[in-house]
Amino acid sequence: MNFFNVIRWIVWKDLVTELRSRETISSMVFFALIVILIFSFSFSMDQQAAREVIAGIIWVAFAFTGIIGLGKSFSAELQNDCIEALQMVPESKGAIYLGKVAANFLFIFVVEILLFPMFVIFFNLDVVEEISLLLLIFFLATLGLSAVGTLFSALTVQIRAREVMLPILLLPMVVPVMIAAVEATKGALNGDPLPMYSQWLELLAIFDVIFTVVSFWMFEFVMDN
Amino acid sequence: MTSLYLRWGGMLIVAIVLTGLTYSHYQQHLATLSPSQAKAQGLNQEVRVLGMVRGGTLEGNVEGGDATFALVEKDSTISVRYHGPPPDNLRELKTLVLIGKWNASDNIFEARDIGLVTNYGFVVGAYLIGLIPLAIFLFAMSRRVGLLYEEIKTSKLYQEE
Amino acid sequence: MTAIACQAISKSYGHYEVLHDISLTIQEGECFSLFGPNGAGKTTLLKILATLQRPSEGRYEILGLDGLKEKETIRANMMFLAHGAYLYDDLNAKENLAFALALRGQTPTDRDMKLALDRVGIGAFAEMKIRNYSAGMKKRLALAKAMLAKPKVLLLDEPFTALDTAGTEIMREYIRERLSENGAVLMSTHDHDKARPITSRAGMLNQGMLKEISLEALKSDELF
Amino acid sequence: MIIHRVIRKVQRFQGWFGGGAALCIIAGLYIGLIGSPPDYYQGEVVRIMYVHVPLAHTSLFAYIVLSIGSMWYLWKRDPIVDNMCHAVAAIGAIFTTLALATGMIWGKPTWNTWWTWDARLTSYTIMLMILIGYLMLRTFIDDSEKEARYAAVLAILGLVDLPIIHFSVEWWRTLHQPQSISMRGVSISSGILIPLMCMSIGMSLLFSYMLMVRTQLLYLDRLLHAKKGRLMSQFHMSKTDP
Repeated sequence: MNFFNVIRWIVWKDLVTELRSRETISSMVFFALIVILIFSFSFSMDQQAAREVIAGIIWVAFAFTGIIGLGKSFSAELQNDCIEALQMVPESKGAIYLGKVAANFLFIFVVEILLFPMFVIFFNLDVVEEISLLLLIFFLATLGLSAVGTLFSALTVQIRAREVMLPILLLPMVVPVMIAAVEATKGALNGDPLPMYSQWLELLAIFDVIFTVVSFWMFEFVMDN
Repeated sequence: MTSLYLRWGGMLIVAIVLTGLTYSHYQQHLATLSPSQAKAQGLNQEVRVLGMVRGGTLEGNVEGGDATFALVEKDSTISVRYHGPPPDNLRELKTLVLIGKWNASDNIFEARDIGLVTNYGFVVGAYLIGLIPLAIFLFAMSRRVGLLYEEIKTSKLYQEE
Repeated sequence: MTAIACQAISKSYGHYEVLHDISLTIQEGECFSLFGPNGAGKTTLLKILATLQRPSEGRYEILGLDGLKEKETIRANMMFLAHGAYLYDDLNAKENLAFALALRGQTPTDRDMKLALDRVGIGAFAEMKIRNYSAGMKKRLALAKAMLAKPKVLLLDEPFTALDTAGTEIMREYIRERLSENGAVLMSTHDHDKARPITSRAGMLNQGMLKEISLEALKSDELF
Repeated sequence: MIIHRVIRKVQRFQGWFGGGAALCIIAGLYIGLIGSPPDYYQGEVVRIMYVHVPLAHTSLFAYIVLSIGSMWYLWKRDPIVDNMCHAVAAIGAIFTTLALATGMIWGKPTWNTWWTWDARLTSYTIMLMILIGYLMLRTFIDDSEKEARYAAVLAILGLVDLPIIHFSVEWWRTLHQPQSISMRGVSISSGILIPLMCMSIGMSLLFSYMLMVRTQLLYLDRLLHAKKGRLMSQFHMSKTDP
């Protein structure tokens, strides 16, 4: 079916261009490294203090890095006006949305995986037991971030002042993701029993489902007149 | 446009009247005196006195609603005999409002009730901040609508379509 | 059969009306050339007909399908060669062709792509990244895309800019081929010398208003 | 279209809305400031409630109107509905700002703090941010059709998000500040209820009146500019055409 073909080709295109240019992932990683550095200067911490604030630092860094990646996702479509070609695809625009979400999710998730060891090293974290849970949290939160972010990326790329408007519109919307991700990460890093913070994982999952569906539907109006 | 200004003039007059009424109401019923003013005030008039219970002077059956203490405000002090409903905020070093009469023969203030300290400032602030921007916003919009109507009429752009 | 029919289309950007009350009918097998100075609204009209923008007022039909409701079917049968070539800098020519056609639901064979690239004269650069292409080569590649797509309705925005003499001839040859296969072509251009040989009807768009002009008037230069 | 008929019919009663709003608010102010007794616990400060709570309710109502209007717009693509949405967003932003400001003034004497990360305050703040983002977004797009479409998408997304934000902040708050601050002791007695009702009805009427005025304002603005634009292009045409 052409719907799934479109999804596949969009993902293929984003991955191939990224593998060749390495623009998005490398800029995201370096930006995040700088954020980590600045944070570690701003709070000189022992291990106990680190446990209190590290979850917040991780997610602030991931959110801003994610915004960089999401912004690039559609501003790359501006070269040679490619976005118009996407608008003229004779298929439901939801296919493009799903393809872009998949690609964005992949980029942000890869960057998170690359960065997390840095946090572990710089802030002396002890994570061996909770690593699978942390991965689950990263997975759910990143999915939520890219589900909303892809829509807003497509929306802001077609207006003036796009670099400013993406974070201004996106960050208030992902407040639940941020709260839930920070609380769940804090719980996992503290080694709390899962039932103490499983509600946050549920919240993330609910957010993901609701916003993937709503954004899928709304993307039609963003990409098509 | 004239009717617009007339309407808003009427609203302004109503607002001023309401402000005056509120002001006089609060002067009459809720204004408080300092202890020295209460002493100077006549004998038979009920007044509201604002002051702080001086530390170490509270005596008597406080829970039962019978107590004596000294009320202090800046440098003037009066002794107070409280007799009334059991108070739940009568403590030492507490600032409060006493309602009662000055008893000149015993040189003591006989309080029959305790009121809360009134924070006019907050109430006034909230009403002003809540309502004035709304009024200004609405006035500006109505005025602009009137101006637009006139512009459309005078510039002969308007024809019935 | 009518390929493009638009009735009373207007379009405003903010406070400025770009197109005013445009009505236009193009039959199959016809090539309509749209002339006019810069900023006359040619590109806006093409973008509206390409279903990229919604007119502020008015409606249009392409191949008998309502342009506001049956966009998907229209898009499958129409191609818009715009000013931007719709190419990705980091993909090579073949990948760009495959991607663009896959989004349209078509899967050209490797041989077809090779043939099309040869026909537009860039077969030698098939494996080269678009980043290193010149503007004319990009235009030729976009033309190759259109050759593979074989659309019934072809919208061209300034098709001859950036093309050399040989490229112009390939473009005209392709337009003739579409017309002979009963396709309809609407193109905007300001180069009447290059457009004249293939034009069957012409119009002048000025300050948002469209006026049809005769082919004789096109030959004399007084209009321009 | 139906909506046009409805709007025209409602528009005819615009004056009634305005007059009703003025009467209700004046009555509410009189009863609230003079005619009603002070609260047992909060004293005179309870009077702030008569202006704060109606503002807060109305701003929530404004958001609901905004999102319903946005859905309607995406469905019917009616420019007047878009004018209405634009109007309601600006009015909603003002009501939300004032609700937050009066809430802060109320919080200082009752909770002894200007600001607390209470679920309701936090979600109102985020709602205000979404509304301001909405208004900013609208200024950054030239094509009015696109502007209306994108704004509607943002409003609908915000509508879906607001309950989730509220719940997440609520959970988060119960984790960090267990019940130390709460609305204590405001029992809804008739002495409070009457001025509150008066002000609530008055504020809702005022909101509707403002909405009508502002929709009219934006509509006239659009009309005037469209006419001017058309006149301008005709003027150019007559100059360039021999």
